[in-house]
Amino acid sequence: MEASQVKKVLEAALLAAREPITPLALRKMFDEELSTDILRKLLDELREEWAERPVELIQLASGWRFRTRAEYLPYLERLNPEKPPKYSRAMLETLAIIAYRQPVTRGDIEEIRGVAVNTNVVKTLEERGWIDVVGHRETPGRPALFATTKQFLDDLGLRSVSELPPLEQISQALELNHEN
Amino acid sequence: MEASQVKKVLEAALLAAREPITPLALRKMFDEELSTDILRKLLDELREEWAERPVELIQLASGWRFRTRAEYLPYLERLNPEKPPKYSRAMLETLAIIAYRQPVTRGDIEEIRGVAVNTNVVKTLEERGWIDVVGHRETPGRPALFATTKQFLDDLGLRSVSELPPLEQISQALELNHEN
Amino acid sequence: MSELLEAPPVGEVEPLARVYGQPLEQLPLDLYIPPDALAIMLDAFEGPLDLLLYMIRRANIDILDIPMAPLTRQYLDYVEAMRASNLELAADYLVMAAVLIEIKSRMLLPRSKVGEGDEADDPRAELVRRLMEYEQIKVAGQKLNEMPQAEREFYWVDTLVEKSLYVRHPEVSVADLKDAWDAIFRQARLNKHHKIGREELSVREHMGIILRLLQERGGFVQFETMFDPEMGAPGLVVHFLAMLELAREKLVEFTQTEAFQPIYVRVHQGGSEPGQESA
Repeated sequence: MEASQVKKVLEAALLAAREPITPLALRKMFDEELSTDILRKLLDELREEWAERPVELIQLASGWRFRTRAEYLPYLERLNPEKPPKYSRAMLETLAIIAYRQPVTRGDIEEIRGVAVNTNVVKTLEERGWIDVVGHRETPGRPALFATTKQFLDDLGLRSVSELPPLEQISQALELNHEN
Repeated sequence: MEASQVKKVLEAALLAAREPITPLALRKMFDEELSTDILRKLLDELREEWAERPVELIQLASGWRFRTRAEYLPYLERLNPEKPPKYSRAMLETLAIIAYRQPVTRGDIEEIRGVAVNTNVVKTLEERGWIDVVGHRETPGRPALFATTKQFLDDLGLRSVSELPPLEQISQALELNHEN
Repeated sequence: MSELLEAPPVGEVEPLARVYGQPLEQLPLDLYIPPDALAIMLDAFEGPLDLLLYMIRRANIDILDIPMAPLTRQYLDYVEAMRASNLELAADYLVMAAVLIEIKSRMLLPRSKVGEGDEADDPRAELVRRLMEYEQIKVAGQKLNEMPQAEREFYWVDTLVEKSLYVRHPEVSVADLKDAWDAIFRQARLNKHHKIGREELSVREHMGIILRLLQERGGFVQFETMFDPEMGAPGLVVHFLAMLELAREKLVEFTQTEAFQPIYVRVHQGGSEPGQESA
């Protein structure tokens, strides 16, 4: 069998596989002896040929398989939409405080919310690229000062923080509290 | 989005599909409106592009899907040593009656085959998802009416029942014999 | 008897007539089979219609002109053989036996011809119709079986979709933030000691911008370079206010060695001073 034909058989098998196929199993498909080296070479060629396509040939612990490239997953998601994940109340309040009161320390957030800030909440917001540390307050412990990022503005479709809904009424009420 | 990119998204989705995807669902993946005509054109192009490859894009009763070409079966079979179950003649005849004469009752099947219908036969076909009850005939006992499902057509690579092989014109052939 | 099953080629009706009077013992060898094998035989047929079709096709009989007498006889022999073997005989076979006998006896009666060539009252008509319909379905079943079938002749393509590669983030809208803030506010009202001052949001944003800039440039920057004319007049004012606010909150400090020398902005250094907890 010609190499190109062997590759087609490999391609068919790997595309239809429900789970990764071991090199041993792949070699078993052919009557003629297919050396491990040649198989490896053909698989590498196949991977190369698929470089520009929306699925990729990958080698996993248990064998080879075609996998949909990550960049297409958002489209596939729409075929079987799962319920969109939601942020906890703590997360949203923390984000709101950082957005409206930036720059703020963790202590500021705790003071406003009246409860301790969960480390994961801040970490999640940082990982999402929505907040970052813009400095430190020069008080004991030099707490980090958090502010929202450009990414946050982009993701919420804002040009600037000043485009957030005004809190006129609230601020006034709070100011009254403050003055009391 | 460019047509080439749209095609890649379609390709990614169809290669990863666990079941055939309807044109409607395919169109839902895109933010921009994708007309039925354009989708059809792109799918045809895609099918064309895959013409030389070991898998083919086909249109089925419930949508589009990629499948391996028949000529690769001998190789792929060696990966799946588990042979699919062989259907008994009773099963195949019952299926044929339902496919060609649908909707039919169990009584109709018994009439044509001249023997009682084994409950397991009907159950097996139902479990395979190939037939289901589509109604009841308004005669005493209100017997269930069976018909074939989309899954049956999908599994046979068909778009509609009309693509089943035509029934042999037995009577005609014999009529001719008779006249000779 | 035997002739029907072993009939010579090509639908010759004539020799079949000789079947009459043949003793029952002359069953063809292929029907004289041991009881276990007979059970298999019975299994091989899908019922009386199948058995009849087998007999007819094997003998090459014209299905539209079935010689009822030999067919019935042979069918009964077959059924009798099965009964003799104590095989539980399906009722369907017995019903068919009755049907065959009835047709045969009606064939003996003079036919009441309605018109020339009218075969409507051929007693065999219904049987023939059923045999043909059954054969059609039998062939169709075989053809269905020959069609390529998923997971048998072909496999569906199924590439791996690793959902974890795509993290779907919760969506947050501006309204969500406002709601969250409102919730905080309601809570704050219950705990009046909270001090939440009023600040222009744009000032707050610029405070972040300044701190970020200071951080990027090593915490020490010449005052004028902090201002970008691109900001426009309102922007510059807000920026300046943000600078003052930062100084007030002791987050930055200004230094100038002597009059008319460059002013420097730097991150507040008074680490030991008690800081202001909030605005």
